[in-house]
Amino acid sequence: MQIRITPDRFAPEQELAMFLGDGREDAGACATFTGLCRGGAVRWLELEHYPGFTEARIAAIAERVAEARKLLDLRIVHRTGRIAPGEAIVFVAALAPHRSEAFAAVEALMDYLKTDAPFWKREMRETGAAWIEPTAQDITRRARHKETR
Amino acid sequence: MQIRITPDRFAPEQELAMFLGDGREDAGACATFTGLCRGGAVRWLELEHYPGFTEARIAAIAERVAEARKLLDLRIVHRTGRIAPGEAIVFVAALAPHRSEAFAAVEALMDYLKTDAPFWKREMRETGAAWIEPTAQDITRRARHKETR
Amino acid sequence: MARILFFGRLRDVAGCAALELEQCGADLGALRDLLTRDNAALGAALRDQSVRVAVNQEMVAHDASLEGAREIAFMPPLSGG
Amino acid sequence: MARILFFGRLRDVAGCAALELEQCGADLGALRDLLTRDNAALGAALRDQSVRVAVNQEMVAHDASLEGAREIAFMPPLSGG
Repeated sequence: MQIRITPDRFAPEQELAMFLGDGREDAGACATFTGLCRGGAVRWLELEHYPGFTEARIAAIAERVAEARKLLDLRIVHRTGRIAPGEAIVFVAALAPHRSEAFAAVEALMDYLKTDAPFWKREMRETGAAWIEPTAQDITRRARHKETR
Repeated sequence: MQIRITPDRFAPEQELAMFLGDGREDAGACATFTGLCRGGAVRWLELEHYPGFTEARIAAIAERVAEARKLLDLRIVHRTGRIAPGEAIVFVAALAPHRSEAFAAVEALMDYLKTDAPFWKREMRETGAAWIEPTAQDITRRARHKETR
Repeated sequence: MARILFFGRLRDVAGCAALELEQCGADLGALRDLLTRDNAALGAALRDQSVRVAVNQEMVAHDASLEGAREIAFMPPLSGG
Repeated sequence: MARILFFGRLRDVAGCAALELEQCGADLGALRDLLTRDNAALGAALRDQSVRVAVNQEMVAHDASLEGAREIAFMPPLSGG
Protein backbone atom coordinates (compact mmCIF):
# COMPACT_ATOMS: atom_id res chain seq x y z
CA MET A 1 0.00 0.00 0.00
CA GLN A 2 1.40 3.39 -0.92
CA ILE A 3 0.00 6.80 0.02
CA ARG A 4 1.82 9.85 -1.29
CA ILE A 5 1.03 13.56 -0.86
CA THR A 6 3.24 15.52 -3.19
CA PRO A 7 3.70 19.07 -4.49
CA ASP A 8 5.19 17.63 -7.71
CA ARG A 9 3.43 16.84 -10.97
CA PHE A 10 2.86 13.13 -11.49
CA ALA A 11 1.88 10.97 -14.46
CA PRO A 12 -1.10 8.63 -13.85
CA GLU A 13 0.31 6.10 -16.34
CA GLN A 14 3.58 5.87 -14.39
CA GLU A 15 1.62 5.32 -11.18
CA LEU A 16 -0.35 2.54 -12.88
CA ALA A 17 2.87 0.98 -14.22
CA MET A 18 4.41 0.94 -10.72
CA PHE A 19 1.17 -0.30 -9.18
CA LEU A 20 0.87 -3.24 -11.59
CA GLY A 21 4.63 -3.78 -11.71
CA ASP A 22 4.73 -6.63 -9.23
CA GLY A 23 2.57 -8.77 -11.51
CA ARG A 24 0.90 -10.79 -8.74
CA GLU A 25 -0.95 -13.80 -10.05
CA ASP A 26 -3.77 -13.63 -7.48
CA ALA A 27 -5.05 -10.32 -8.88
CA GLY A 28 -7.91 -10.36 -11.37
CA ALA A 29 -9.02 -6.73 -11.23
CA CYS A 30 -7.43 -3.29 -11.09
CA ALA A 31 -9.68 -0.22 -10.93
CA THR A 32 -8.24 3.29 -11.04
CA PHE A 33 -9.44 6.85 -10.87
CA THR A 34 -7.59 9.97 -11.94
CA GLY A 35 -8.95 13.38 -11.00
CA LEU A 36 -7.88 16.12 -13.41
CA CYS A 37 -7.84 19.89 -13.09
CA ARG A 38 -10.49 21.32 -15.43
CA GLY A 39 -9.77 24.52 -17.31
CA GLY A 40 -12.26 27.03 -18.64
CA ALA A 41 -12.76 29.83 -16.14
CA VAL A 42 -10.18 28.31 -13.77
CA ARG A 43 -6.60 29.50 -14.31
CA TRP A 44 -5.19 27.15 -11.68
CA LEU A 45 -6.04 25.35 -8.43
CA GLU A 46 -4.28 25.79 -5.10
CA LEU A 47 -4.41 22.75 -2.83
CA GLU A 48 -3.35 22.94 0.78
CA HIS A 49 -2.98 20.11 3.31
CA TYR A 50 -2.07 19.65 6.99
CA PRO A 51 1.30 17.86 6.91
CA GLY A 52 1.36 14.74 9.07
CA PHE A 53 -2.34 14.90 9.93
CA THR A 54 -3.51 14.55 6.30
CA GLU A 55 -1.28 11.52 5.67
CA ALA A 56 -2.36 9.85 8.93
CA ARG A 57 -6.08 10.38 8.28
CA ILE A 58 -5.90 9.06 4.72
CA ALA A 59 -3.83 6.05 5.83
CA ALA A 60 -6.38 5.15 8.52
CA ILE A 61 -9.28 5.28 6.03
CA ALA A 62 -7.30 3.48 3.33
CA GLU A 63 -6.54 0.60 5.72
CA ARG A 64 -10.22 0.25 6.59
CA VAL A 65 -11.25 0.22 2.93
CA ALA A 66 -8.48 -2.25 2.04
CA GLU A 67 -9.65 -4.57 4.78
CA ALA A 68 -13.38 -4.20 4.09
CA ARG A 69 -12.85 -4.91 0.38
CA LYS A 70 -10.10 -7.51 0.86
CA LEU A 71 -7.78 -5.62 -1.47
CA LEU A 72 -4.46 -7.07 -2.56
CA ASP A 73 -2.93 -3.61 -2.96
CA LEU A 74 -3.86 0.07 -2.96
CA ARG A 75 -2.21 3.28 -4.12
CA ILE A 76 -3.21 6.88 -3.46
CA VAL A 77 -1.31 9.86 -4.87
CA HIS A 78 -2.55 13.38 -4.14
CA ARG A 79 -1.08 16.64 -5.44
CA THR A 80 -0.82 19.81 -3.38
CA GLY A 81 0.20 23.35 -4.29
CA ARG A 82 -0.51 25.01 -7.61
CA ILE A 83 -2.13 22.73 -10.19
CA ALA A 84 -2.71 23.80 -13.79
CA PRO A 85 -5.65 22.78 -16.04
CA GLY A 86 -5.03 19.36 -17.58
CA GLU A 87 -2.78 18.20 -14.69
CA ALA A 88 -3.66 15.28 -12.42
CA ILE A 89 -4.82 16.14 -8.89
CA VAL A 90 -5.37 12.66 -7.54
CA PHE A 91 -4.78 9.03 -8.53
CA VAL A 92 -6.36 6.08 -6.72
CA ALA A 93 -5.81 2.43 -7.71
CA ALA A 94 -7.12 -0.75 -6.11
CA LEU A 95 -6.10 -4.33 -6.88
CA ALA A 96 -8.44 -7.19 -5.95
CA PRO A 97 -9.25 -10.75 -7.01
CA HIS A 98 -12.57 -9.57 -8.54
CA ARG A 99 -13.87 -6.37 -10.07
CA SER A 100 -16.71 -5.49 -7.68
CA GLU A 101 -14.29 -5.02 -4.76
CA ALA A 102 -11.83 -3.02 -6.84
CA PHE A 103 -14.54 -0.63 -8.10
CA ALA A 104 -16.15 -0.28 -4.67
CA ALA A 105 -12.81 0.55 -3.02
CA VAL A 106 -11.86 3.24 -5.53
CA GLU A 107 -15.31 4.86 -5.37
CA ALA A 108 -15.34 4.82 -1.56
CA LEU A 109 -11.87 6.37 -1.40
CA MET A 110 -12.73 9.08 -3.92
CA ASP A 111 -15.96 9.93 -2.09
CA TYR A 112 -13.91 10.17 1.12
CA LEU A 113 -11.17 12.30 -0.46
CA LYS A 114 -13.76 14.70 -1.89
CA THR A 115 -15.50 15.38 1.41
CA ASP A 116 -13.44 14.39 4.40
CA ALA A 117 -9.71 14.24 3.73
CA PRO A 118 -7.82 17.23 5.14
CA PHE A 119 -7.33 19.22 1.94
CA TRP A 120 -8.46 22.73 1.13
CA LYS A 121 -8.91 23.70 -2.46
CA ARG A 122 -9.06 27.14 -4.01
CA GLU A 123 -9.87 27.94 -7.62
CA MET A 124 -8.00 30.88 -9.04
CA ARG A 125 -10.26 32.52 -11.60
CA GLU A 126 -9.99 35.63 -13.72
CA THR A 127 -12.46 37.15 -11.29
CA GLY A 128 -10.51 36.20 -8.15
CA ALA A 129 -10.05 33.23 -5.81
CA ALA A 130 -12.85 30.94 -4.57
CA TRP A 131 -12.60 28.22 -1.89
CA ILE A 132 -14.26 24.98 -3.00
CA GLU A 133 -16.30 23.00 -0.48
CA PRO A 134 -18.01 19.62 -0.92
CA THR A 135 -21.33 19.73 -2.75
CA ALA A 136 -24.52 18.22 -1.31
CA GLN A 137 -24.11 15.45 -3.90
CA ASP A 138 -20.55 14.75 -2.68
CA ILE A 139 -21.84 14.38 0.87
CA THR A 140 -24.69 12.08 -0.19
CA ARG A 141 -22.29 9.91 -2.19
CA ARG A 142 -19.93 9.61 0.74
CA ALA A 143 -22.69 8.45 3.09
CA ARG A 144 -23.02 5.29 0.99
CA HIS A 145 -19.76 3.82 2.30
CA LYS A 146 -19.84 2.70 5.91
CA GLU A 147 -16.17 1.68 5.88
CA THR A 148 -14.96 5.27 5.43
CA ARG A 149 -17.00 6.75 8.27
CA MET B 1 -13.24 6.62 -29.02
CA GLN B 2 -11.02 3.62 -29.66
CA ILE B 3 -12.03 -0.06 -29.58
CA ARG B 4 -9.33 -2.64 -30.23
CA ILE B 5 -9.49 -6.44 -30.23
CA THR B 6 -5.98 -7.80 -30.38
CA PRO B 7 -4.09 -11.09 -30.11
CA ASP B 8 -1.05 -9.13 -28.84
CA ARG B 9 -0.02 -8.43 -25.26
CA PHE B 10 -0.69 -4.85 -24.20
CA ALA B 11 0.41 -2.66 -21.28
CA PRO B 12 -2.44 -0.97 -19.38
CA GLU B 13 -0.17 1.97 -18.48
CA GLN B 14 0.57 2.63 -22.16
CA GLU B 15 -3.15 2.56 -22.92
CA LEU B 16 -3.75 5.06 -20.11
CA ALA B 17 -0.90 7.27 -21.37
CA MET B 18 -2.40 7.32 -24.88
CA PHE B 19 -5.90 7.84 -23.53
CA LEU B 20 -4.91 10.85 -21.42
CA GLY B 21 -2.39 12.06 -24.00
CA ASP B 22 -4.61 14.70 -25.57
CA GLY B 23 -4.81 16.60 -22.27
CA ARG B 24 -8.29 18.02 -22.81
CA GLU B 25 -9.14 20.73 -20.32
CA ASP B 26 -12.85 19.87 -20.07
CA ALA B 27 -12.08 16.50 -18.45
CA GLY B 28 -12.20 16.23 -14.67
CA ALA B 29 -12.40 12.47 -14.26
CA CYS B 30 -10.82 9.37 -15.77
CA ALA B 31 -11.89 5.93 -14.50
CA THR B 32 -10.21 2.76 -15.74
CA PHE B 33 -10.48 -0.96 -15.27
CA THR B 34 -7.91 -3.60 -16.11
CA GLY B 35 -8.90 -7.28 -16.03
CA LEU B 36 -5.94 -9.57 -15.37
CA CYS B 37 -5.46 -13.29 -15.90
CA ARG B 38 -5.27 -14.98 -12.49
CA GLY B 39 -2.84 -17.84 -11.96
CA GLY B 40 -3.11 -20.66 -9.45
CA ALA B 41 -4.76 -23.69 -11.03
CA VAL B 42 -5.01 -21.90 -14.40
CA ARG B 43 -2.01 -22.36 -16.71
CA TRP B 44 -3.38 -20.04 -19.35
CA LEU B 45 -6.62 -18.69 -20.83
CA GLU B 46 -7.77 -19.06 -24.43
CA LEU B 47 -10.03 -16.29 -25.67
CA GLU B 48 -11.91 -16.56 -28.91
CA HIS B 49 -13.99 -13.92 -30.70
CA TYR B 50 -16.12 -13.61 -33.84
CA PRO B 51 -14.14 -11.25 -36.09
CA GLY B 52 -16.21 -8.35 -37.38
CA PHE B 53 -19.28 -9.22 -35.32
CA THR B 54 -17.51 -8.80 -31.95
CA GLU B 55 -16.09 -5.40 -32.91
CA ALA B 56 -19.47 -4.20 -34.24
CA ARG B 57 -21.40 -5.33 -31.14
CA ILE B 58 -18.94 -3.71 -28.74
CA ALA B 59 -18.89 -0.49 -30.76
CA ALA B 60 -22.71 -0.27 -30.68
CA ILE B 61 -22.84 -0.74 -26.90
CA ALA B 62 -19.89 1.60 -26.34
CA GLU B 63 -21.63 4.36 -28.30
CA ARG B 64 -24.78 3.98 -26.22
CA VAL B 65 -22.83 4.13 -22.95
CA ALA B 66 -20.78 7.12 -24.14
CA GLU B 67 -23.97 8.96 -25.02
CA ALA B 68 -25.90 7.98 -21.86
CA ARG B 69 -23.00 9.07 -19.64
CA LYS B 70 -21.97 12.07 -21.75
CA LEU B 71 -18.40 10.83 -21.97
CA LEU B 72 -15.65 12.94 -23.49
CA ASP B 73 -13.71 9.86 -24.58
CA LEU B 74 -13.68 6.09 -24.20
CA ARG B 75 -11.17 3.32 -24.85
CA ILE B 76 -11.66 -0.44 -24.86
CA VAL B 77 -8.83 -2.91 -25.50
CA HIS B 78 -9.54 -6.65 -25.39
CA ARG B 79 -7.05 -9.48 -25.81
CA THR B 80 -7.79 -12.71 -27.64
CA GLY B 81 -5.80 -15.92 -28.03
CA ARG B 82 -3.56 -17.42 -25.36
CA ILE B 83 -3.22 -15.27 -22.24
CA ALA B 84 -0.80 -16.14 -19.43
CA PRO B 85 -1.33 -15.47 -15.69
CA GLY B 86 -0.44 -11.88 -14.80
CA GLU B 87 -1.23 -10.58 -18.31
CA ALA B 88 -3.98 -8.06 -19.01
CA ILE B 89 -7.13 -9.39 -20.68
CA VAL B 90 -9.12 -6.18 -20.94
CA PHE B 91 -8.67 -2.43 -20.40
CA VAL B 92 -11.56 0.03 -20.29
CA ALA B 93 -11.13 3.78 -19.72
CA ALA B 94 -13.75 6.55 -19.62
CA LEU B 95 -13.15 10.29 -19.55
CA ALA B 96 -15.89 12.61 -18.27
CA PRO B 97 -16.34 16.02 -16.68
CA HIS B 98 -17.24 14.40 -13.33
CA ARG B 99 -16.41 11.12 -11.59
CA SER B 100 -19.88 9.57 -11.26
CA GLU B 101 -20.29 9.32 -15.04
CA ALA B 102 -16.77 7.96 -15.54
CA PHE B 103 -17.24 5.23 -12.90
CA ALA B 104 -20.73 4.32 -14.14
CA ALA B 105 -19.54 3.99 -17.74
CA VAL B 106 -16.60 1.72 -16.92
CA GLU B 107 -18.73 -0.50 -14.67
CA ALA B 108 -21.50 -0.76 -17.25
CA LEU B 109 -19.03 -1.67 -20.00
CA MET B 110 -17.29 -4.28 -17.84
CA ASP B 111 -20.62 -5.84 -16.84
CA TYR B 112 -21.53 -5.96 -20.54
CA LEU B 113 -18.16 -7.43 -21.62
CA LYS B 114 -18.42 -10.14 -18.95
CA THR B 115 -21.84 -11.37 -19.99
CA ASP B 116 -22.81 -10.27 -23.47
CA ALA B 117 -19.87 -9.42 -25.67
CA PRO B 118 -19.09 -12.12 -28.26
CA PHE B 119 -16.08 -13.73 -26.56
CA TRP B 120 -15.61 -17.31 -25.45
CA LYS B 121 -13.13 -18.04 -22.74
CA ARG B 122 -11.50 -21.33 -21.83
CA GLU B 123 -9.30 -21.96 -18.83
CA MET B 124 -6.49 -24.41 -19.43
CA ARG B 125 -5.86 -26.23 -16.15
CA GLU B 126 -3.58 -29.07 -15.14
CA THR B 127 -6.73 -31.19 -15.13
CA GLY B 128 -7.87 -30.15 -18.63
CA ALA B 129 -9.76 -27.33 -20.36
CA ALA B 130 -12.93 -25.67 -19.00
CA TRP B 131 -15.21 -23.20 -20.80
CA ILE B 132 -16.09 -20.21 -18.60
CA GLU B 133 -19.64 -18.84 -18.71
CA PRO B 134 -21.08 -15.78 -16.92
CA THR B 135 -21.96 -16.34 -13.27
CA ALA B 136 -25.39 -15.55 -11.83
CA GLN B 137 -23.74 -12.54 -10.13
CA ASP B 138 -22.37 -11.34 -13.50
CA ILE B 139 -25.86 -11.48 -14.99
CA THR B 140 -27.43 -9.66 -12.02
CA ARG B 141 -24.77 -6.94 -12.21
CA ARG B 142 -25.34 -6.48 -15.91
CA ALA B 143 -29.09 -6.03 -15.44
CA ARG B 144 -28.39 -2.79 -13.51
CA HIS B 145 -27.41 -0.88 -16.65
CA LYS B 146 -30.27 -0.08 -18.98
CA GLU B 147 -27.98 1.61 -21.52
CA THR B 148 -26.22 -1.67 -22.40
CA ARG B 149 -29.38 -3.68 -23.01
CA MET C 1 -23.96 -21.87 -50.23
CA ALA C 2 -23.79 -20.95 -46.52
CA ARG C 3 -21.07 -20.98 -43.91
CA ILE C 4 -22.01 -22.31 -40.46
CA LEU C 5 -19.83 -21.15 -37.53
CA PHE C 6 -19.58 -22.77 -34.11
CA PHE C 7 -18.09 -20.89 -31.15
CA GLY C 8 -16.89 -21.84 -27.69
CA ARG C 9 -18.02 -25.21 -26.43
CA LEU C 10 -20.26 -25.72 -29.49
CA ARG C 11 -17.08 -26.13 -31.52
CA ASP C 12 -16.10 -29.08 -29.34
CA VAL C 13 -19.53 -30.66 -29.87
CA ALA C 14 -19.53 -29.92 -33.61
CA GLY C 15 -15.98 -31.18 -33.97
CA CYS C 16 -15.11 -28.21 -36.18
CA ALA C 17 -15.15 -24.39 -36.18
CA ALA C 18 -16.96 -24.01 -39.51
CA LEU C 19 -18.93 -25.97 -42.07
CA GLU C 20 -19.83 -25.09 -45.66
CA LEU C 21 -23.32 -26.24 -46.71
CA GLU C 22 -24.84 -26.18 -50.20
CA GLN C 23 -28.32 -26.08 -48.70
CA CYS C 24 -28.93 -24.89 -45.15
CA GLY C 25 -32.73 -25.19 -45.09
CA ALA C 26 -35.51 -22.58 -45.12
CA ASP C 27 -35.17 -21.59 -41.49
CA LEU C 28 -33.12 -22.25 -38.35
CA GLY C 29 -35.34 -25.17 -37.34
CA ALA C 30 -34.60 -26.89 -40.64
CA LEU C 31 -30.88 -26.20 -40.30
CA ARG C 32 -30.82 -27.66 -36.78
CA ASP C 33 -32.60 -30.79 -38.06
CA LEU C 34 -30.01 -31.09 -40.80
CA LEU C 35 -27.10 -30.74 -38.36
CA THR C 36 -28.73 -33.25 -35.97
CA ARG C 37 -28.81 -35.95 -38.64
CA ASP C 38 -25.06 -36.62 -38.42
CA ASN C 39 -24.54 -35.50 -34.82
CA ALA C 40 -27.36 -35.94 -32.29
CA ALA C 41 -25.37 -34.27 -29.51
CA LEU C 42 -24.89 -31.17 -31.66
CA GLY C 43 -28.62 -30.96 -32.39
CA ALA C 44 -29.40 -31.02 -28.66
CA ALA C 45 -26.68 -28.46 -27.87
CA LEU C 46 -27.93 -26.06 -30.58
CA ARG C 47 -31.50 -26.25 -29.22
CA ASP C 48 -30.41 -25.04 -25.77
CA GLN C 49 -32.16 -21.73 -24.99
CA SER C 50 -28.85 -20.16 -23.91
CA VAL C 51 -27.45 -20.48 -27.46
CA ARG C 52 -27.66 -17.30 -29.52
CA VAL C 53 -27.72 -17.18 -33.28
CA ALA C 54 -26.48 -14.57 -35.73
CA VAL C 55 -27.34 -14.63 -39.43
CA ASN C 56 -25.07 -12.51 -41.65
CA GLN C 57 -23.71 -11.03 -38.41
CA GLU C 58 -27.13 -9.89 -37.13
CA MET C 59 -28.69 -11.42 -34.02
CA VAL C 60 -31.86 -13.37 -34.84
CA ALA C 61 -34.56 -15.39 -33.07
CA HIS C 62 -34.32 -19.18 -32.79
CA ASP C 63 -36.86 -19.72 -35.56
CA ALA C 64 -35.56 -17.09 -38.01
CA SER C 65 -35.80 -17.55 -41.76
CA LEU C 66 -32.55 -18.33 -43.57
CA GLU C 67 -33.47 -16.61 -46.81
CA GLY C 68 -30.33 -14.86 -48.04
CA ALA C 69 -28.24 -16.38 -45.25
CA ARG C 70 -24.55 -16.54 -46.14
CA GLU C 71 -23.13 -16.90 -42.61
CA ILE C 72 -24.90 -18.51 -39.65
CA ALA C 73 -23.17 -18.42 -36.26
CA PHE C 74 -24.16 -20.51 -33.23
CA MET C 75 -22.94 -18.90 -30.02
CA PRO C 76 -23.04 -20.45 -26.53
CA PRO C 77 -23.15 -18.09 -23.52
CA LEU C 78 -20.68 -15.26 -24.03
CA SER C 79 -17.96 -14.34 -21.59
CA GLY C 80 -15.27 -11.76 -22.09
CA GLY C 81 -13.27 -9.64 -19.69
CA MET D 1 3.09 27.55 24.56
CA ALA D 2 0.68 26.41 21.83
CA ARG D 3 0.60 26.73 18.07
CA ILE D 4 -2.75 27.62 16.48
CA LEU D 5 -3.21 26.65 12.82
CA PHE D 6 -5.79 28.02 10.40
CA PHE D 7 -6.59 26.23 7.15
CA GLY D 8 -8.48 27.10 3.98
CA ARG D 9 -10.75 30.12 4.18
CA LEU D 10 -10.12 30.47 7.95
CA ARG D 11 -6.61 31.56 7.08
CA ASP D 12 -8.05 34.46 5.09
CA VAL D 13 -10.23 35.46 8.08
CA ALA D 14 -7.38 35.02 10.61
CA GLY D 15 -4.98 36.93 8.37
CA CYS D 16 -2.28 34.32 9.02
CA ALA D 17 -1.63 30.57 8.74
CA ALA D 18 -0.36 30.12 12.31
CA LEU D 19 -0.20 31.88 15.67
CA GLU D 20 1.97 31.13 18.71
CA LEU D 21 0.17 31.70 22.04
CA GLU D 22 1.71 31.62 25.53
CA GLN D 23 -1.68 30.79 27.02
CA CYS D 24 -4.43 29.26 24.93
CA GLY D 25 -7.08 28.87 27.67
CA ALA D 26 -8.46 25.82 29.46
CA ASP D 27 -10.70 24.64 26.66
CA LEU D 28 -11.69 25.41 23.06
CA GLY D 29 -14.44 27.79 24.22
CA ALA D 30 -11.85 29.88 26.08
CA LEU D 31 -9.49 29.85 23.10
CA ARG D 32 -12.25 31.00 20.74
CA ASP D 33 -13.09 33.85 23.17
CA LEU D 34 -9.41 34.83 23.21
CA LEU D 35 -9.16 34.82 19.39
CA THR D 36 -12.41 36.82 19.12
CA ARG D 37 -11.01 39.65 21.23
CA ASP D 38 -8.78 40.96 18.42
CA ASN D 39 -10.85 39.69 15.49
CA ALA D 40 -14.64 39.42 15.84
CA ALA D 41 -15.03 37.95 12.33
CA LEU D 42 -12.61 35.15 13.21
CA GLY D 43 -14.54 34.33 16.41
CA ALA D 44 -17.75 33.97 14.42
CA ALA D 45 -16.05 31.90 11.71
CA LEU D 46 -14.52 29.50 14.27
CA ARG D 47 -17.92 28.94 15.91
CA ASP D 48 -19.47 27.69 12.67
CA GLN D 49 -20.61 24.08 13.14
CA SER D 50 -18.91 23.06 9.89
CA VAL D 51 -15.46 23.87 11.33
CA ARG D 52 -13.55 20.85 12.65
CA VAL D 53 -10.84 21.01 15.26
CA ALA D 54 -7.78 18.84 15.84
CA VAL D 55 -5.69 19.05 19.01
CA ASN D 56 -2.20 17.54 18.74
CA GLN D 57 -3.37 16.09 15.39
CA GLU D 58 -6.38 14.25 16.88
CA MET D 59 -9.95 15.25 16.01
CA VAL D 60 -11.82 16.67 19.02
CA ALA D 61 -15.27 18.03 19.92
CA HIS D 62 -15.99 21.79 19.82
CA ASP D 63 -15.78 22.07 23.64
CA ALA D 64 -12.66 19.89 24.17
CA SER D 65 -10.19 20.57 26.96
CA LEU D 66 -6.85 22.07 25.93
CA GLU D 67 -4.82 20.45 28.67
CA GLY D 68 -1.52 19.38 27.12
CA ALA D 69 -2.42 21.05 23.81
CA ARG D 70 0.67 21.95 21.75
CA GLU D 71 -1.00 22.27 18.34
CA ILE D 72 -4.60 23.31 17.71
CA ALA D 73 -5.88 23.27 14.13
CA PHE D 74 -9.09 24.92 12.93
CA MET D 75 -10.32 23.32 9.71
CA PRO D 76 -13.17 24.56 7.52
CA PRO D 77 -15.01 22.00 5.31
CA LEU D 78 -12.50 19.71 3.65
CA SER D 79 -12.29 19.10 -0.07
CA GLY D 80 -9.65 17.10 -1.86
CA GLY D 81 -9.66 15.17 -5.14
